[in-house]
Amino acid sequence: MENVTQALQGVPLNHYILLSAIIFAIGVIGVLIRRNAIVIFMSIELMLNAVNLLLTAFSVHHNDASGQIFVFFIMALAAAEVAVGLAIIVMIFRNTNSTDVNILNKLKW
Amino acid sequence: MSSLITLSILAILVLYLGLYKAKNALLPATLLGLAGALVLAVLEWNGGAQPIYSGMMLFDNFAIAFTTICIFSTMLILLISKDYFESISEHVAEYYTLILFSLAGILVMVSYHNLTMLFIGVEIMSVSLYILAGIRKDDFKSNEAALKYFLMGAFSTGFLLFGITLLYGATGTFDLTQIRDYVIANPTGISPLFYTGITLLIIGLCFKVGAAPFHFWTPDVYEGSPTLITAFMSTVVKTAGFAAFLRLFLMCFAPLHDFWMPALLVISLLTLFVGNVTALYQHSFKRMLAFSSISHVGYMLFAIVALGVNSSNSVFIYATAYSIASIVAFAVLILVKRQTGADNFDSFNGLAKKNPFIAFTLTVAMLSLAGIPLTAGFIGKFMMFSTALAEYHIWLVILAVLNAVIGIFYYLRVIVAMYFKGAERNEIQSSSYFNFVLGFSALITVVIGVYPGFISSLF
Amino acid sequence: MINLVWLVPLFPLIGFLINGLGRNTLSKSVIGLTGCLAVLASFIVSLGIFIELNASNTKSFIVPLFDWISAGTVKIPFSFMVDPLSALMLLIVTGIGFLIHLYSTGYMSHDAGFGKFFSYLNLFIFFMLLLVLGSNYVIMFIGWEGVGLCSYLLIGFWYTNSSYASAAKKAFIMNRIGDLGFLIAVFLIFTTFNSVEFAVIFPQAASMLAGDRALIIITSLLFVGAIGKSAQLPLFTWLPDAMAGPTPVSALIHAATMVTAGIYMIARSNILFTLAPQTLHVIAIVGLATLLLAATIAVTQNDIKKVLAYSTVSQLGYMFLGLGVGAYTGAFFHVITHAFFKALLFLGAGSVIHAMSNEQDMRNMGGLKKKLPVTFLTMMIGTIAIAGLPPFSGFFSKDEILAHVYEHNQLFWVLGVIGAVFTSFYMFRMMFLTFNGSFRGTTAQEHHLHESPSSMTIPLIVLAVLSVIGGFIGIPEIFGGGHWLQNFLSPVFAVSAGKMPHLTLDHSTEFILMAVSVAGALGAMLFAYQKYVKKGEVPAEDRIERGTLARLSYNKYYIDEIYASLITRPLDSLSGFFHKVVDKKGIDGLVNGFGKGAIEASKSFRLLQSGMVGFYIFMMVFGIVALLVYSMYKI
Amino acid sequence: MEILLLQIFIPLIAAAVMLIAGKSARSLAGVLSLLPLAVTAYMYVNFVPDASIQYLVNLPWVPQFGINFKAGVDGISMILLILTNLLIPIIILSSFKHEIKNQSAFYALIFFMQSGLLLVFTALDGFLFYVGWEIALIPIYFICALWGGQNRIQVNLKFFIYTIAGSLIMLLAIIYLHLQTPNNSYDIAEFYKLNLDSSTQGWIFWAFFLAFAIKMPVFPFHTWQPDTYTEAPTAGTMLLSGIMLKMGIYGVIRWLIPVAPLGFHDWGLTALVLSIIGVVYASIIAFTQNDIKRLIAYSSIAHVGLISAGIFAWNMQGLQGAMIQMLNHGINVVGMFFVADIIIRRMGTRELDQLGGIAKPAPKLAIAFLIIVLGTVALPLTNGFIGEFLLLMGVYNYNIYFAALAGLTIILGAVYMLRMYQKVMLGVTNERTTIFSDIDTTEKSVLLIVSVLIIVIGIYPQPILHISEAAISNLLEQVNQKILVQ
Repeated sequence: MENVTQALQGVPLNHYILLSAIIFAIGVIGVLIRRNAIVIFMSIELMLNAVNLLLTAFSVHHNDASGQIFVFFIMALAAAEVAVGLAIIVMIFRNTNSTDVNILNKLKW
Repeated sequence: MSSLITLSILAILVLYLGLYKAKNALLPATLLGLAGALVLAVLEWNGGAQPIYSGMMLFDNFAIAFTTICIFSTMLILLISKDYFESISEHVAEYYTLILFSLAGILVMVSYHNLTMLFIGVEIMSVSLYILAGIRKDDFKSNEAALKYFLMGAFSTGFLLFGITLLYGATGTFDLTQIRDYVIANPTGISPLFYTGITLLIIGLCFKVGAAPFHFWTPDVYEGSPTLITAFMSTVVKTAGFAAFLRLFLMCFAPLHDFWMPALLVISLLTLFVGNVTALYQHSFKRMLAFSSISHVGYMLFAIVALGVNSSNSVFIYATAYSIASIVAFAVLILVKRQTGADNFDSFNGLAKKNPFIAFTLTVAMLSLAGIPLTAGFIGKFMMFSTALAEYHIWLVILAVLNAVIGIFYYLRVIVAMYFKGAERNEIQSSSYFNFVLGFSALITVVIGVYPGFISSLF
Repeated sequence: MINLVWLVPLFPLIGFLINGLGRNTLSKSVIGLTGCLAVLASFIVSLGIFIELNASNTKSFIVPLFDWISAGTVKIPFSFMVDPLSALMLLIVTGIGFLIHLYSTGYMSHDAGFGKFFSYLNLFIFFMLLLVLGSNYVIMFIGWEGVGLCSYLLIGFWYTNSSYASAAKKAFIMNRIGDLGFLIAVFLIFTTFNSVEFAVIFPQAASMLAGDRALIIITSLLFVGAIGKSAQLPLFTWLPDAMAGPTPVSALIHAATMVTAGIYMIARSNILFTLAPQTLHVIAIVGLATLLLAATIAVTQNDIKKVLAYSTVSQLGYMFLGLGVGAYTGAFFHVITHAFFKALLFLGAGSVIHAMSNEQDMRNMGGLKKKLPVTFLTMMIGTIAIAGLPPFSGFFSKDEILAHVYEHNQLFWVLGVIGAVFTSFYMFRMMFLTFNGSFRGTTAQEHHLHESPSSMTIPLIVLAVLSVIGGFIGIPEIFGGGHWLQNFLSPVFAVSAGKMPHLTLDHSTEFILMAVSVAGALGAMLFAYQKYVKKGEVPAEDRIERGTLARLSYNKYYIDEIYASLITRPLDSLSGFFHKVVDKKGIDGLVNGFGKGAIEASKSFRLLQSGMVGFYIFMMVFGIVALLVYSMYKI
Repeated sequence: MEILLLQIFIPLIAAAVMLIAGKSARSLAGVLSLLPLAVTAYMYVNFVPDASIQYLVNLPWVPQFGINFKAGVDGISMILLILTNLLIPIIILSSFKHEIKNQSAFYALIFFMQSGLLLVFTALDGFLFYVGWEIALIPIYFICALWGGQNRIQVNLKFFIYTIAGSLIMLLAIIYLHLQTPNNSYDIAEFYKLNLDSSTQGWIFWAFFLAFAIKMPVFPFHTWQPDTYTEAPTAGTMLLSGIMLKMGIYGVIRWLIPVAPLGFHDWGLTALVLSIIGVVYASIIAFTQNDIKRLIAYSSIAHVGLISAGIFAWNMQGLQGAMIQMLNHGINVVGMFFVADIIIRRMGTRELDQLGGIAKPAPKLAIAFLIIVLGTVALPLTNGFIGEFLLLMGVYNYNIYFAALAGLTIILGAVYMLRMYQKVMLGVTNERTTIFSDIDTTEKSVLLIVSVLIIVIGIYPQPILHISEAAISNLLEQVNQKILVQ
């Protein structure tokens, strides 16, 4: 474990930041360009995971456990969100037979 | 802190009451529990609060004040839910439970002392609301509202989290006090991560309160959700969002005022214009209220733009005034919609002739929202303007005045419809619960407007 | 008696109140009696004042009543001034006023508005007395505007005729144009002298240099006021129209008293004018122009009252000419004599009209000599007097003015005499057309012809006597007279006289001048006799084409039409333009534009809310990117 | 008990009484409206006409913001108290002829507004002033929009929004001033003491001016007014024109100029010019108006323009003229609208073209109307003359050419007023007007009061001029001192 930590600490922090930023951006772009609710949802999860990764990296960098604890919180709450989110999507699929987000545009103007 | 615990237990209790089909006990139990939580919160006033739960939360006067108003507003909203939930669904207990859970999240949001708790509070609140928005499962509008709210909410949560992470990266802590210490200790050498973190937090929080250009979900969700839920979202949730926003900036970021202020200034103006101008040309009263709520966010942002000793006070009064007036507006909307089946402005025609009392309370509410003196709304606007002027944001305030004028236009439309337009209509059935809520809210609105002293000196 | 001067205006005021309140309840005889007695009482008090003043060594008294306006340094007392000028004017106003009231009891006896008429007349006398008595310009201004009001009310007395009502309005508005000049003059007087009291201003002014700029402006503005009130060019057109009022009104207001207020005011302020020779020059020219213009119009008019009206304008022109050349006494002398003979002529004309059942066109008269002997005789006296034939009153006053004019400017004198010739012609034309020849009216009118009742003829006779002997108060030196009037008024004009060159005409020149003007007047009379009695000519019908000059004169040089197209109509179009274009479209359009703009903005703004989640997220990301870029810069 | 509090709150209580009065609201309103007048009479009797502030009330209201309920009466306020409390009974009396739906609400709103007006006229605290300013607006909006004519909704919306836009800007100025005071107070005395630089004062000036100019209204902020006057019910028009627009004038005297003397020094000329343009412009428009209410509305713009010009000339005559003219204009315009109302009610039309000859069937009305017209055209010995004389003199002292221009009102006023009088009262009757019935007792009593006031003030104005003299000269001194120091 010690070795792993040291090995990880050997990687410059900036790389982590960059990587997470890229993953996060991919997630954002995914949300931006996809129309399927499930895919969008997955992209959001990707964003959250980018955050998780970064948190962990910072946690190691600062040698502080709270960052990693935070990751657990995120995961737990993301799970809750997934449950609710999927339920909503299912509900909509039942009503519209589609998961295309742009089909739902009754509420506008 | 006992009120948070009370609430959580209450929520579960209510859920069980629902399981045992004790429908008639739901509302009294909820109200009683809320009243208890309210009392417990108030009792801690001026208790010389210290961070509790390992520094995760701080139940100071700020938190107590916002807790109080949030619980209080919730009570008012639940009072008018008497027959409402029954009419749209058979799972009434879930409503109460979800609202209570959401309220618990809100309590966390207003009293956090650690960014973790901010996140948790926001999520508890949001997840409950996602469900509440879509609770009318067969209603397309409700579905759409839920989906939009959920997708965009989750999306914005990502930014909130990223922001928190970057702050953590820069400071190595989630604790507000320590973050503040970090800012104070490094007046010059603050990490770029920290700045980016602030920006991302602004984005996340702006989404939660519905500030432009992150407001797009608001009108649609407000329109699509069941009216009572909309009432809850636009009052209690919004208040909580601001409390969280303000708490963070007041505690941590105040010294970096120069960095984030211009951005918020622009956001605030944008919000004002988007909210007011769009509200102008709405046919649906409910949708108009949604846009008006966006515009009020613009005013409340003043307090953060011109961050100072008076900020919390201003936001508190503004939020109180706004919440109470909105509750009246939504309550009347429910009554009108129940009778006419529509929520456009025309449904209000001739209301004053049939129900002068309801019309009068709605008039008071509208005047309050418009910021006319002798109503609480005026005191709120007045304080916002004072706060902003104290920091010499003269142009901001002048543009805000312009917006206030636009605002008066659409608030008056309701009054015009009620008093000056005739229509054949029957008397609206309004229960004593409604009458109580309407009368009481109007009374509070006027009392605060006439004698703001007792509420304006809290902090 | 002088201390009781406040009684003088009080009586008519009481008369006004009694008649005004009791106009529907009191009987006609009570009303007539109240009206006449009120003025008679004033006359008696005035007489007492006159006698006392004549005997007294002090020639100027101020009688304060109360503080009227006081704002900062402006203190305007309500007080009266009694001096020879006002004392004389009091006599004229109340004396002639009384006669005309008396006359009116007969003339108006059949009118439904009898009570109203008397209350207005009394009110007029009240305001006229205020004008005369005021010890400062503001009180004078009260009277000044008050008489304008009464003039308005009385011209429009028969208001159901809308052209009468329009005439009344015209009179009031034209007067108001002058009043504005007066008002601004008052302000300027106040800033120049720090007071509006005559007694304070005049001594101060006396020490100023001639040609002082302030004085020139003040006097010009005062003169503007006089132009309006005394119907001079270019504001004279209201006076002929004012004949719409009942004839006693024309006699009292539009001949004897109100219209001479301008002369009174200038005479009152003589020192200011003396020190503003430029203004005087303008006054002389305006007076001259007016007198010629009006005289040339009068020669072709067929309405008996219109002839007299233009004659009044013309005579007023003489007075201004006199003032303009510094003949203050002469001008005021003419005010007095004119009051006698013109009141007489109007009342006579009234008597004719009364007899002719309200017919005013001379073309339908003729041969009334026999039927109306008293009227004819008295009017003939008046005509001779106005024509300036000795020894009737008009001769003395007119020649005094002309003598001064000659010395001032000989061309003016020539023109003045031409005016006198015209005067003589049109007056005799009027007399001959009315009283000579054969009757040209309808038979119904002929049957109705009768001499007027004694309540109307007595004033005629009294005025005729005054017209005959009135001139004797100012017999000039060359006839061995002491010129009592000049002596009596000398305290008023003393300072001015000291600053003006004295009349230095030698007696022979003066005689020649008189001879020329008398000869001219006689010649004109004979010409008229030839034309209208011998040849029996009657003026042409309206539809018949006239020669250019005659047409110009007959149509009053189209001045009303010119005013209409130069002032009234452009103003009306301007009004429409302001209202419809500037106000509605321009300013209000801008105001509404804000509202409309907001609504339009709203219409397009709300389209942003497209309902598409994708678009929402795109906008959000756009905002996020903008914010991030901002923070990049800021870090 | 502070007498001033009584003065301010009696109408409020009266408003509450109205709401529960039901059927007897009308007569009760008549009686209750006399109470404030009685209080004013008492205050007038005990008033010492010096420059001091009397009947001072100073209660803490929102102490942490420096807001106090501070109100008092000096000569300037006194005149406006008289104006308000004198006219309200007349206005209420004049409304007796109308069948008013829901009359208790109607009278309650009038009383409510009266309280607001009294607050405005006595407030010595910026916040209080603003509150009064707005709460006078709400009732009149409802009065006009509920009991008004065809276009009332549209027109009143504009009126409301327009005026409130102006007043919000004023609110900013008040808050700004408050923030500049050393001890963060809203006290007007503290505002007076401020020494801001002249560019700041310029902004303050415009912020206040906008609010007041819209209220009065001064050209070019007047376009709401003719429409609103035309559409409002008569009582509403009377309230608006008789009392409410005086809020603007009073504001200029009490707040605008003393608070921003240097701003006034820099910009007063502009305001003066606008006022004078308004005089001529509105008069010319009035020439060809065919709607009797609209005509009076434009005439009111002209008259108010003159008042405002007199104030911006800023000297004793102009100010005193403005003070007395406020009273006079109130009386005259109320009388004028009342006569218009009598005619409109009887004839069912506001078009001048359809009227004429009314003097014959209604001689009493003709006399009263004539007196009011004469008062309006400022004939000497009527109240209007005193005011316009002093005002023009004030303007004259500023600049002779301005006086000549503003003085055109003397002529132009006569033109349109006499035209109106002629078109309505004179000429021959037509088939509509022959059956015109003369005024009855209620109408007679209203017109009698108005006519008597017009003449009495015209003959003996000194008691009224005397009330405000000391206060005005004190104010004048204070402002001039500040400008001089600069």
